[in-house]
Amino acid sequence: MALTKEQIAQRIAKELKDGYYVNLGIGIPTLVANYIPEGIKVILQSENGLLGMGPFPVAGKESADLINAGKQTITTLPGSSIFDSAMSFGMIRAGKVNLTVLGAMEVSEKGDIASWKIPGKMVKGMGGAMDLVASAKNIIVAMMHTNRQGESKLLPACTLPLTGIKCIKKIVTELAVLEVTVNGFKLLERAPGVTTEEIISKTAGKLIVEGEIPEMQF
Amino acid sequence: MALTKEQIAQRIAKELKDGYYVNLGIGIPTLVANYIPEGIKVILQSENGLLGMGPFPVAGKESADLINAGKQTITTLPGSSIFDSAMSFGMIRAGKVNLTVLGAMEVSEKGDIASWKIPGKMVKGMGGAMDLVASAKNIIVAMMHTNRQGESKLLPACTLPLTGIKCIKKIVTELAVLEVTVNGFKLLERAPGVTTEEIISKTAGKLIVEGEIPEMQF
Amino acid sequence: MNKIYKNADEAVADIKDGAVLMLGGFGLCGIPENCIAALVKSGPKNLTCISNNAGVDDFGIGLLLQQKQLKKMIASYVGENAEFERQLLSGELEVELIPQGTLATRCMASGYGMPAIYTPAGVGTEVAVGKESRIFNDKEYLLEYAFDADFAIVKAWRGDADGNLVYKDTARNFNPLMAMAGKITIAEVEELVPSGEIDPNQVHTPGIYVHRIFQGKNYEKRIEQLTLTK
Amino acid sequence: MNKIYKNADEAVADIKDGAVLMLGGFGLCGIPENCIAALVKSGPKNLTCISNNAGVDDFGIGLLLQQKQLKKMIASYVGENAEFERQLLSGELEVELIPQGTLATRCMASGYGMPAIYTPAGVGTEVAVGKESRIFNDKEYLLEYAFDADFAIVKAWRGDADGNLVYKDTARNFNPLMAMAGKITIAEVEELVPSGEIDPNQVHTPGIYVHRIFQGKNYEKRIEQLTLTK
Repeated sequence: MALTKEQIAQRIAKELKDGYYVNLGIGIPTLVANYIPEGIKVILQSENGLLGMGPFPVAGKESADLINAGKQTITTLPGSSIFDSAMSFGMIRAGKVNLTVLGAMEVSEKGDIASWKIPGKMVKGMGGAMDLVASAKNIIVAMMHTNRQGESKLLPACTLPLTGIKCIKKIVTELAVLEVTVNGFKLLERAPGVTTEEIISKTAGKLIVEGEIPEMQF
Repeated sequence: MALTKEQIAQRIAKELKDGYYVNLGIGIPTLVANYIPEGIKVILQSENGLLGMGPFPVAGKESADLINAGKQTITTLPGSSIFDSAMSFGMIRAGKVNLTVLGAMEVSEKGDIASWKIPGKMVKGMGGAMDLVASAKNIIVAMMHTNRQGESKLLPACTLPLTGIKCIKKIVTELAVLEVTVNGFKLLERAPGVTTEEIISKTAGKLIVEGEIPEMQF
Repeated sequence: MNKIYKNADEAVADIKDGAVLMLGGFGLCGIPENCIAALVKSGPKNLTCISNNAGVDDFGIGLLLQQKQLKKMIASYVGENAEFERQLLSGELEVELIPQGTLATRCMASGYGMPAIYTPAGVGTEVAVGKESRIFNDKEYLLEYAFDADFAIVKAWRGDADGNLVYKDTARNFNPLMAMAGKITIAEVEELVPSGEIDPNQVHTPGIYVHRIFQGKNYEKRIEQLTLTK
Repeated sequence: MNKIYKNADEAVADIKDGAVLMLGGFGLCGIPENCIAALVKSGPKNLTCISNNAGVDDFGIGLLLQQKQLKKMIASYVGENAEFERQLLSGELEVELIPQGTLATRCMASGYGMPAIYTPAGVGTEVAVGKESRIFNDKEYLLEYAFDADFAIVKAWRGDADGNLVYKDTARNFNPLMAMAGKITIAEVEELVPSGEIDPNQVHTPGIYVHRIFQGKNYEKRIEQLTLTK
């Protein structure tokens, strides 16, 4: 069975380690915050200038002055800190953020990512995505394996305008966990009940399948 | 009569304008703070990270955590702000400080300054002087016209290692006020009772003397 | 020395057609509401606006768009705005999109007197086209130039007569960076206090960067995405 | 996650011979007294110290000099220290002098992930020898590289369990910049408080930059130039 979006987030959450500073993009990545493993502390960075992002506020406690990069009302936590946008991207650029999770339209077998622009459609802008992908040492993409037309989003080369090059390390889709290696996508895990054949058929870029591919554990 | 050090400071203080942010170096420049004209507000910057430097503390009110760039205990004033050394030199580099006053060993007719190093003697370092002279838009040098050997400190070219080039705009010595122009030192004012001839004889660099040179007013 | 202005109208009165403005804020958070309203009233045209976002249709920079006061928008993300899209597609409005961190750092560079900075953001993408790039420690960086503005217009929580500013929560965002980058910097604050009331250690923007300050009024502080824990 | 260390001895225990250290402070103001004492005790040799100054004979970095633990000193001003002068003249100690603003900005560049910065400081002087220079807007700048350190050792007034730091008055100086530039950053604080006690808006160094923190003791906080209004 293909994973739900929540399950993709849940699988990504298993990559978190105690003390990690993590930047979560909009969409599925945001859901990762709901699955932080018990017993570890993970500090969420929001690139508009906050470390230690807390949950959404309860009604009546919202503040227009306290939002995340998705412009949602949020809260701080004990140990939070606030800073300006230059320092925020400074710590990202300096590699101080341990893990970045973001969505994508396409990922290439070289680790290139396209996520911000579709020619012919209104372009909203890259926001902080180009800074994040160019700087982060450890980037996981959370996305569907195929687009709405059923075409693979894991490609030999991206067809859409790029957000960054050779930067994606790992991809978690509804079907699989894949690592980007110098030789292409390496299949690490299958979603429970999903066959290796299905993943092969839906992956357009070079896919390395070595030995028995285990099912994801939750 | 040649000016005292206090009078040099007093003359420089006349260059201050309301709302000026000013950085004063160690020595005679520091004395300028004692002669800020009535009715104007001047904000002193100390490059170790303070805007709005106040007077020395009264006994018992000194704090090891509050010093100026000369490492003297000082105080803050209402409206003071504290920042790190990068921002401090950032505002200097960005030309936000309106006037810098500093001492010198030599100044050339091109506006070069030597102030930090004497070959063969222990070199203590340039501190913030190179940043200040390379960045400030408006620099006044406060110094004696001649050195202890009676040799002019206003030279065709500096003989000592440089602190910065083509940066000094004005010089106030115990004998004269001089402007650095593209054609050399231009004599603007004489100290009361000091003759133009004495200034000419003690200035080794090219000196422009046009018309009657007025005496300084205090 | 007097940096205190009576109100937004007075503070923006000399902003003329063709001016280059920086406007603080992220989305609708920390935007200079009073100054935007005063600019809608005073009506300069052909403005270039540098701001992370372009507001929504009926708030923030969207209000300047409604009045067709903008010639060019420099931002990192411009969604959430139908009128923006219409003007862009019709060619009335020019847009330059810049990665968010690059935008922030180019403002800071100006305030720090650094003519240019190196950033890896955009390497290998269309953002890099025509730009100088350079390898440091085996990684490629783009050279991006500092930018300044005729007027930087920022919003702070508190300010004093010396122009010192303190921001609240994530309404800080681009405000301190743009405050440093204005040839003339105008700060509107929710509360203007006498000098001495702000602890020097807690000043976010030192007054040296701020030329005009006034206490704003009737802050709406609209929330763009109200999201609650149920 | 635990960043809290028991004391300076524990925090500096893995600093070995040949390490490159940054030490915060300006003169004797805001120096990490406890860590310096612990380093004197643990005794690593051939250290490279990056710090604005080199302390005085019997305090600050001067204590490391007394024990001949330094191979190289990188600073902007090294007066006030006879033992320093002796070691320098005898060739025991190597010294690199850097303009103060360049030193500060090279630390910040590291913390901001910028590989190099441009500054006009030193143009036309011996500081420029061998360095790349470039003209921007008719002004010449030197390219100066970011530097980092194996360990950045800083002193703050208050800190919390998350590593957030707040500095007091001009004891701030280089501390926040060096805190950002350490591969491992050690912060000693006068008061270590539980997370939540420091207002997020008043944090000077966000905890992400700080790896180890401990509450120091017996701060002497020596005054270098006691100057009083009579």
